[in-house]
Amino acid sequence: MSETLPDIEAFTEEVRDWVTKNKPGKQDFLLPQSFMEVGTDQQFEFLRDWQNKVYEAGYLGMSWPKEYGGRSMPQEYQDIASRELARQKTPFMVNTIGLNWAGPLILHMGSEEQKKAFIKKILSCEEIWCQGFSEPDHGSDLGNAQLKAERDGKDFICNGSKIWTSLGTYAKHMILLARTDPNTNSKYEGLTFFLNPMDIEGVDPVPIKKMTGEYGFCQTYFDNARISEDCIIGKEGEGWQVAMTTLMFERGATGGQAGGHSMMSTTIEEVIDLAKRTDRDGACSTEDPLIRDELVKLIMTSRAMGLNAARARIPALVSERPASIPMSGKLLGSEYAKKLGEVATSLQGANASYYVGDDNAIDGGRWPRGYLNAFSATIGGGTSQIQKNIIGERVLGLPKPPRTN
Amino acid sequence: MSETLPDIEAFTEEVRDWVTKNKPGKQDFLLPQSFMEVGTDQQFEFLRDWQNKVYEAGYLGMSWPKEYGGRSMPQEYQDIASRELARQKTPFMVNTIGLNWAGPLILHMGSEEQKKAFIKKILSCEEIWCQGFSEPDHGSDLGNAQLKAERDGKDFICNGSKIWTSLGTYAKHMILLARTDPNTNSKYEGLTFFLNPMDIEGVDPVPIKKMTGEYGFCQTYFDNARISEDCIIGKEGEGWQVAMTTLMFERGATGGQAGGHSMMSTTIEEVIDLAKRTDRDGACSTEDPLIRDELVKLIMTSRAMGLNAARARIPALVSERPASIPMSGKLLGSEYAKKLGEVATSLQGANASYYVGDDNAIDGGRWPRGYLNAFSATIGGGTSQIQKNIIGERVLGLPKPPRTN
Amino acid sequence: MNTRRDIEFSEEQQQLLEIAENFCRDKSPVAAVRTQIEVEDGFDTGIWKEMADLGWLGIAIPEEFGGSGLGMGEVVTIAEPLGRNLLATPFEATTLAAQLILDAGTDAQKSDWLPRIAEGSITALALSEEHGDWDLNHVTCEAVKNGDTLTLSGTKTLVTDAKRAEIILASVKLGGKTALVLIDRSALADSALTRETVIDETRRSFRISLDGVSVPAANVLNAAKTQSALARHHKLSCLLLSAEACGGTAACLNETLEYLTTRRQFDRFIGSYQSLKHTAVDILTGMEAARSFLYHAATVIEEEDGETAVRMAKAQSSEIFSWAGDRAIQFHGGFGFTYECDAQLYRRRAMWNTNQHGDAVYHRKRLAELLLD
Amino acid sequence: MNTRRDIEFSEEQQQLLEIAENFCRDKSPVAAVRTQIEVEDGFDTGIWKEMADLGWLGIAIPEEFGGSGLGMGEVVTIAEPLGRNLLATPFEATTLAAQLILDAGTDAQKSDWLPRIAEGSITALALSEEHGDWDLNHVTCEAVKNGDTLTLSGTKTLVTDAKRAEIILASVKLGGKTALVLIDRSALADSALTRETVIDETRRSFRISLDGVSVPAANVLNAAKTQSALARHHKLSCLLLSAEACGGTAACLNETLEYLTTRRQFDRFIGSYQSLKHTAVDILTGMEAARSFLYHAATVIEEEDGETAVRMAKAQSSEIFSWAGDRAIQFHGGFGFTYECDAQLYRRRAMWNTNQHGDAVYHRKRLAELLLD
Repeated sequence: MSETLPDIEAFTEEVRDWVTKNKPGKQDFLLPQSFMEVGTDQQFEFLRDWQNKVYEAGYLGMSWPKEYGGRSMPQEYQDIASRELARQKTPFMVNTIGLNWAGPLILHMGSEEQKKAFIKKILSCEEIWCQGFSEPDHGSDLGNAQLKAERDGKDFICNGSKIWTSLGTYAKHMILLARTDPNTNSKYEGLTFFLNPMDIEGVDPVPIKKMTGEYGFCQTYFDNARISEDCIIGKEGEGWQVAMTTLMFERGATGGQAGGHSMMSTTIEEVIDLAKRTDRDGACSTEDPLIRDELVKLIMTSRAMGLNAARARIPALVSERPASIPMSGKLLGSEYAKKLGEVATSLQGANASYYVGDDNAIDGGRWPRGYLNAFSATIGGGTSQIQKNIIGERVLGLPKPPRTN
Repeated sequence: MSETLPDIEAFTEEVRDWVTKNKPGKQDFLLPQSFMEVGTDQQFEFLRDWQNKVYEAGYLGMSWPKEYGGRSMPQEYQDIASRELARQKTPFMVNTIGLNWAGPLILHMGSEEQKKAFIKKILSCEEIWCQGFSEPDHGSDLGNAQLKAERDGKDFICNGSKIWTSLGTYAKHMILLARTDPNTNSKYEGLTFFLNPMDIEGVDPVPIKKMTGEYGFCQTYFDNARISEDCIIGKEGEGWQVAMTTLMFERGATGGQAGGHSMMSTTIEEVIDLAKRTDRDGACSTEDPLIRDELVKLIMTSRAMGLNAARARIPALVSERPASIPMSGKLLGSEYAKKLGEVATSLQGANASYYVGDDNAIDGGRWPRGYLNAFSATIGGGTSQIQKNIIGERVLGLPKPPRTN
Repeated sequence: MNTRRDIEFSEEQQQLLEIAENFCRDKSPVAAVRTQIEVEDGFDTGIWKEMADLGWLGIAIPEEFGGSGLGMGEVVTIAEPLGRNLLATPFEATTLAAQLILDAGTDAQKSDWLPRIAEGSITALALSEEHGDWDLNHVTCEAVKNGDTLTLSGTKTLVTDAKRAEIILASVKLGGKTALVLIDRSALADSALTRETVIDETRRSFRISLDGVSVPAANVLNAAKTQSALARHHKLSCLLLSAEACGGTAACLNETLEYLTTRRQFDRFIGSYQSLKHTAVDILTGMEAARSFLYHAATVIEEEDGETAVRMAKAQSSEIFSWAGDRAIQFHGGFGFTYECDAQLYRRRAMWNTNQHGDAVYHRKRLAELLLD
Repeated sequence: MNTRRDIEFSEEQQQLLEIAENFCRDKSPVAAVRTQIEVEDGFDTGIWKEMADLGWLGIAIPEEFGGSGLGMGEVVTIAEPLGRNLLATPFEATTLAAQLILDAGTDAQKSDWLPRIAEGSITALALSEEHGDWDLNHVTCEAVKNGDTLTLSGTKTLVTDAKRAEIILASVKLGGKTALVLIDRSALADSALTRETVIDETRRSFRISLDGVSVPAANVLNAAKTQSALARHHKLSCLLLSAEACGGTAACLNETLEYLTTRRQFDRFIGSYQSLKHTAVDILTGMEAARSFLYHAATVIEEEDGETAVRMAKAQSSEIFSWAGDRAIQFHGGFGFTYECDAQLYRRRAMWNTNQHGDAVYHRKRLAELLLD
């Protein structure tokens, strides 16, 4: 199939038909909007089955090598499929860390064994992956990871804990950043990156209640957990570089992800629809000049992100700072999503106080919940404040603050 | 008079009458709005005469000691007079540095000779004062002052330059922060504070053109200028502490100023009046909902500052952080003034492009000029950014960034 | 000729504020707040009794009806600390109900009901409906008069503490006009009450079905005074919500500052970063403005300028409380995203607070009418 | 079925952009801009001639009238670098006038005037009046027809480069309707022109009295096409203003970055402070959005979605250019307050730019009508 590529138009139509026929109907439970919000087994199993179905149909990992479970097709085809899945508002791909971080990383620098062992099961959703970067006391400061991994023969004995491990209780593997050498000149040295099995003794993921009142994250405790040196990816002591490579996949500055959308994003169209269903001051909300102005600003933000992506594909129009648009995507998208939730909630007058679980809650309370959940993206993966540092320093060339030690 | 204080009500009425009778009529030149904007001799002479007239009438320096030219009356009387002068939109007191910085400082820690020599002439406007704190390469970083003052017997030989010396060409004296000892552990040591005569050889104030296109500041060059040690205020080497004391008078955290208003502030009422005289989209600007919202926000900001001042007088209502309101005044007031100019300009449609000097310019172009001039306060006397550092650290107790050397 | 001060604050208010601050700090540390979230009633009846014993429910009720005859300026000094310590009690609703009765009640109603309230009878306000409109005259519940009896119908929403209330004051349409009706809680079957799930978990909110409920016709407040009473009610509600928001903002800011001064990242206290420090300053100055508006509104609430003053207080305090809560979550980083972090308590409270009686945009629109037309 | 890309950028555009960027960088370093501010005409006629020789004035004029028959998407690639280097020439007005003639001119007018413009005859647009309204139909100047002659009256304002123009295209009321009239500059006495003092000192703006000016009746553009031509003119003006603003913002940001990376305060480069760094990032992302809107608008300007696209570009670029200029002044500290600092050049340009053809609030209002109704 990689030799005789299908016609783009025909393929687009084929995907559209498949999605139309196969997308799941409305469930009787409120679906999570991203893998960070999976709080019940029911939600998890539903999403796992859906990812598997999409993969089996051939619409996931299309650009990944055939020999590991992909289809070795040009990225363009995956993009068409991913867009269509998003457009028709199908559920997101739940094995997000596997598809977007671990998979690309293993393909990029894993051993042949690792590729064979992991890639296909990431795509089919047979094996869920989670990430173990953040620690309770060092949120955004990954370089300060303190989870100890002490060498003991061919193994490492791990002690400490990781936090914000989404799907921790469902995961078979964790990408783990641990300190194998505590005596280095720089905190960025002495770290090692592991593909860590979750089912070994001494690894214990404990769910954390989110501020939304729901679950979705774990704190994962390591208590003399023994990991084999075979689990290392990259070299011992060079975990920082591996982690940075991994984050590059997330921040969208480079490609390599498996495709399929990873969020059921709220759209501005939904907020406008909501506005049309609510009143302000005795008239439809969309007649209120201040609300109108707010909605137009949001439409513009939304369009700007789409148009940025379109412009980023034209080298002559991004020549001054090619990294600017890709590196700003996470900042803009996450802040926009939060704003969307906030404005949507504010449209509801006194009824904005209803929350998930109340029969009177507009749209089941998804708006205030969406606003609160949106913080996961303005905080996780580097807070918006840290994103601005990164953009300021790497894109604009502004100096870092002086080192203090 | 300090023994038999006049009745408050009678005094209020007396001031009101005097101001009504004596306030200058409209001039045929556009008056500056503060001492930082005096660009022509005509403006200067007019303002000097007005300050002198107010002083001679007894409405300036009322709380300063009688023996040096004041009236030794309670501050309340001065406040009434100052308010009335502002309320009737009389011109500001041009000897601002003398009245608000140098005067209070000399009264606070000057020698008897200094008090006798300077205070009365500050009030009468016989002698203008300017300030010599900032230097071209160390804008906000006063502690880094590099103007050299090398001891030579009982004199100091000064070399270097100071910048933003308003009224530099008119001033008889400068409050000067200079480095008398370059070899200290901390940059805050080795500074000395002088009451420096401007008419000595080697001191040369050169006017700087402002971005408004007008004049109002000088760069003052020191070329082997010889100052006597008698000009020191405080102790040699302790200039930093003296400067900080001086700035306290400016930032309004403590009192002691001579009174009389120092700015002809633009008011929100004037902007509303302007809005009523302009159209937007075929109707009066005040009918436009977005403009209305903007104007209400400005009214609220304006009222909040007034009400903050009222609340600050009630200890029980500011007990948690007594310094908060006084220390925020400069930040809020200066940003508000800039916003006022910006909004006012935006009300004028295409005509907002006219500038001072054009017959078609609305109100003589005062609005765009006012916006530009407003930066003098968001930048001068510690930028808004530095104000926020100070408030964050001193009022909220937030940590400073770590020292780098 | 003496210029009237914009904010007045009496010796009495000062004492009350101090007492209330200490009371709330003692009775409602955040651990206690979290305990009450798990408890069915949502508040501690022991504390309620103490509040009644302190005379707080009768502060603004005239002495002849068992109160202490002070004003809303004194009530504010209680409401602010309550908000600061997230102490959710029926204090505000009970106080506001008393004012409605005072404003529009007949002599008999005042004599009958006000002393009960002053003594601590919990009173619930049933003024909202499913449409969620802030207009107090947007009422669809109905009352039909039949001799000496009124038969009610329709559903009221967002009635806080209805379950524990002894008295419910509801708005209904009677002959096409908005009327206020006093309902003895015992006239309602338990099944008429449905607990609502609301964003602020410290609140106990109920939906009430009035279908088939009968009350004596004598329980209707004076029709001629109802409109002015409702207008004043809107102002007073905004005043107390502003007080609550000011208190909440102060606590939220302090909670955030505590974190900023103890948490380190990249070898520095995070509060030393300007992006956090400067935002904290913005919240501080916004809060100072809100509090100045609040105490100004408390000073002039019964005067001509009261409406302008209180709308400014509500607009400013709603906005700054929401922002303070939002930034509290963000600045706590990952921890801020957990239920365990107190930031969410303030943010959720701010949502509730903002959504009552009009948000900032709404009040600025009304202010434009007052100030520009 | 192929999805149309939201932004298209041809080989031709790419080349033009490169040429224009190099041209403007060479011809208009900031020192040259400051020189031109002091010069009476405000622009270098040598540069103008070179622009004409490069064919830039005829880019969007069909080949039959001496142009190269490209479109406004190509004009944008010139306008952006012109804005970036603050190169104030009659390029935009001349180009826009040509489009008006193309849209509403008679065949004879097109043949007579367009080749002159394509060759570099400076053309001025006299569409504004003293009221300052952005509505192009708000016209009080009048034309009275008398046989083959029109007699004009009234005053037009903010006519850039009128003094050096060879052709002036003015709007007047003729029989109660807005009409466009071509005026040979020689028909105007020098005394009819008064130079205006405007905020952007790189501009030469004039007030023109039309009183007593006579032109041949044949100089009136086709009445039936005037309204649609004016509507398109508004879109094209916004497009070029957006291009200018995008270029200006980029230069302004770079100028600021230069300072932030070289200026030290408190022993640190000031660009290492988050309050400055984060704001620079906000300007960057706002500018990227503006530029994406711009090239999207350039792509679809002649299509149905063109109005929406160009209003977004204008709203976003006006706002970000103004903000970038404001922050440039502030972040330069005391130096920013001097005439010598280039920050003011950008800020003043941004004021001019914003105030032409509607500011951000105005365009968002129109966008709400397009998108929400």
